[in-house]
Amino acid sequence: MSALKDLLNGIWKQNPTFRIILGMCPALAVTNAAINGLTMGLATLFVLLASGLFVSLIRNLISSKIRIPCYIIIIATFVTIADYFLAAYYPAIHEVLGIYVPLIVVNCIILGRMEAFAGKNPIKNSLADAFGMGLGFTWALVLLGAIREFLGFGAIFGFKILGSWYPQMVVMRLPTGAFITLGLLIAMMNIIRKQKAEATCHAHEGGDKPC
Amino acid sequence: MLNLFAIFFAAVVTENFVFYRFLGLCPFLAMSNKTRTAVGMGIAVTFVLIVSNSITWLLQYFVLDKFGLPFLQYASFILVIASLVQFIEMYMHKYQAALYKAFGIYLPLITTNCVVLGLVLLTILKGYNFLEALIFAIGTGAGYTLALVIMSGIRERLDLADVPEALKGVPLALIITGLLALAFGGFVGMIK
Amino acid sequence: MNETLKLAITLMVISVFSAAALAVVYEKTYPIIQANKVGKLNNALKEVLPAEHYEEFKLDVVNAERSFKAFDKDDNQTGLIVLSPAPGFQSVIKVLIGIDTKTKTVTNIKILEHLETPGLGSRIEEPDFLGQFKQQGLEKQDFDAITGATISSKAVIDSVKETANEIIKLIEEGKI
Amino acid sequence: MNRILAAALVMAILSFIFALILAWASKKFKIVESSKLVEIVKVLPKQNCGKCGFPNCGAFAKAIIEGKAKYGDCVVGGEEVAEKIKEIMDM
Repeated sequence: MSALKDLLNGIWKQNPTFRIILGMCPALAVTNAAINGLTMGLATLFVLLASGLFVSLIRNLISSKIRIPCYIIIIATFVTIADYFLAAYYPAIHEVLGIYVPLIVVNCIILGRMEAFAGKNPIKNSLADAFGMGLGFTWALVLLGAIREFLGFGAIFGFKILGSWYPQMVVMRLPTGAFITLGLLIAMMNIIRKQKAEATCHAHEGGDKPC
Repeated sequence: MLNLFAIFFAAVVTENFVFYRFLGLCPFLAMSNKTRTAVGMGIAVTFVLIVSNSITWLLQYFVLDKFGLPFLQYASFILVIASLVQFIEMYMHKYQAALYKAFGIYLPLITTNCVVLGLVLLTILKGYNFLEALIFAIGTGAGYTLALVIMSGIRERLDLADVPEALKGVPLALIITGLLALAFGGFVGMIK
Repeated sequence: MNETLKLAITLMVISVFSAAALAVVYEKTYPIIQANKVGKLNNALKEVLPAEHYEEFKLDVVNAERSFKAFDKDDNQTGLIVLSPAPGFQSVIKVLIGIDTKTKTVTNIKILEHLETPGLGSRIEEPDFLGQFKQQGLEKQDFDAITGATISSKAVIDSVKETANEIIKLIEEGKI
Repeated sequence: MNRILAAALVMAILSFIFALILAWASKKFKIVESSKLVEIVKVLPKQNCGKCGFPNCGAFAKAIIEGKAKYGDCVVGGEEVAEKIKEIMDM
């Protein structure tokens, strides 16, 4: 069931934000609130799925020389179509999505996945990978958004948690807060991953041999 | 003339694309560990910025606006940028083989480098004329290279320091970028 | 030679296909989007300066993209509304400014359109920021910006100050 | 309807121009791998002695281009062959 492996791969082992470190621009720019992280993540998930499907469909037709221009045009086309579709039929959502649209076109994770995966694998796996990466990207953004919103506004998803006594850390709303929060988050992930690796290694080696 | 200098100075310092607008971060984090690759990436991106900004400016005002095709903006701009990146990829493969190998995936990723698309869209948004657009592109390229070089200088020194295991590499780079963003924040408002 | 030809054709096919798809979607959605915009504008006009009906007219003030006269039930003019674009942090902020021609003060302002960063720049839509412009004449010059969204809020403040002052002066000179 | 044609035409012309530029560039920046191979082999002593660790001089030349072998590995050729290979590679 390699498709399932591709799916889980994107959510934890190869998480786009914490492991592959791609898609940084949208991840840092809009995650000053959890709801923004969620919206950005889901919008990216949609475009990842749509372009993943299309790219893997025509992967044999495109010669490697011009694969990049072709992939990126497909992505840009899907994003523009989604933008106009939402503006016409769901204007309220479109208003919230406003700035995310151009940010999706330049989202490195999408072209990164097309280049690394969808362009080389059958449709089933490409969709699984796209879905996994989309989910991985979404929960990473929501976590980052929640932390920054909690420290910056004293609320999560808009619900006030810390009362007015809490001196809101304005830095968390600004670029500096985003960079430092994500840096510490990735460091934490590294620690978790290292411990887990050591734990499994000791389990196999009977605990005496160094890992 | 002053206005042109103001645009250039804003693009380099006060509204630096990395520290102020959050753009171009993927290659920035990846390519800023060695000064040589940092300068190489800076120059490559600056070349793409200048040429693509000029072409997209002409494309917007003489094609898209004239024939009423606003929906083509993203697709056509991206086509211009992607082709230019493919061009520079071939050039570097031939003449700068070492740098080409050092860039790896990050060379094609200049296509999605938010700085490039961010710049061309911002140029149209601000309604710059051709000369202003050119200065804006050069300033942004210089600003991006400046950010890369500062970052690589710091990271090369930090390679010698004994950094905790978990912080090595990207986490530390992110924290440094955060502090640099704070420092660059001091310049905001210098340009009225 | 044929190898590069094959490349050119693939690229062209994909570009043409994407252009056609975009054009079709645009043709179908453009009228609907315009209808949405008009609907949104009418609601905004009512919010900024409630009136019986509005009439668009050409006003040669520099940053007045569009301007409307507001009339009450028995058809005399109660005020006018101006749509003025202000360059924000990363997008153009379209500000609707309502001016009562009798008292020569700003009745209310509303942000019609913007693409500022959500949670930061987008806070220019919050009532307490917009509230500070209500019932302000020429005399009030300093308005407070929003922390973390200086560029966006200052853009709105400058646009309101410049446009409103210019129009109020025109009213005083009896040009409008 | 004409908007669709106009859009398709604009993108077609644009992609055609860039395809031409890329085609010209790929010719101009062509990495001449094969011709270097021939030149290196010409310079080698061609004894196929295998002292360099490769079955024959052709394999050794190929390894040089791929960076898998050092210029001085050709023991029979010695210094001046290494020098000539360096010239060809830096050309």
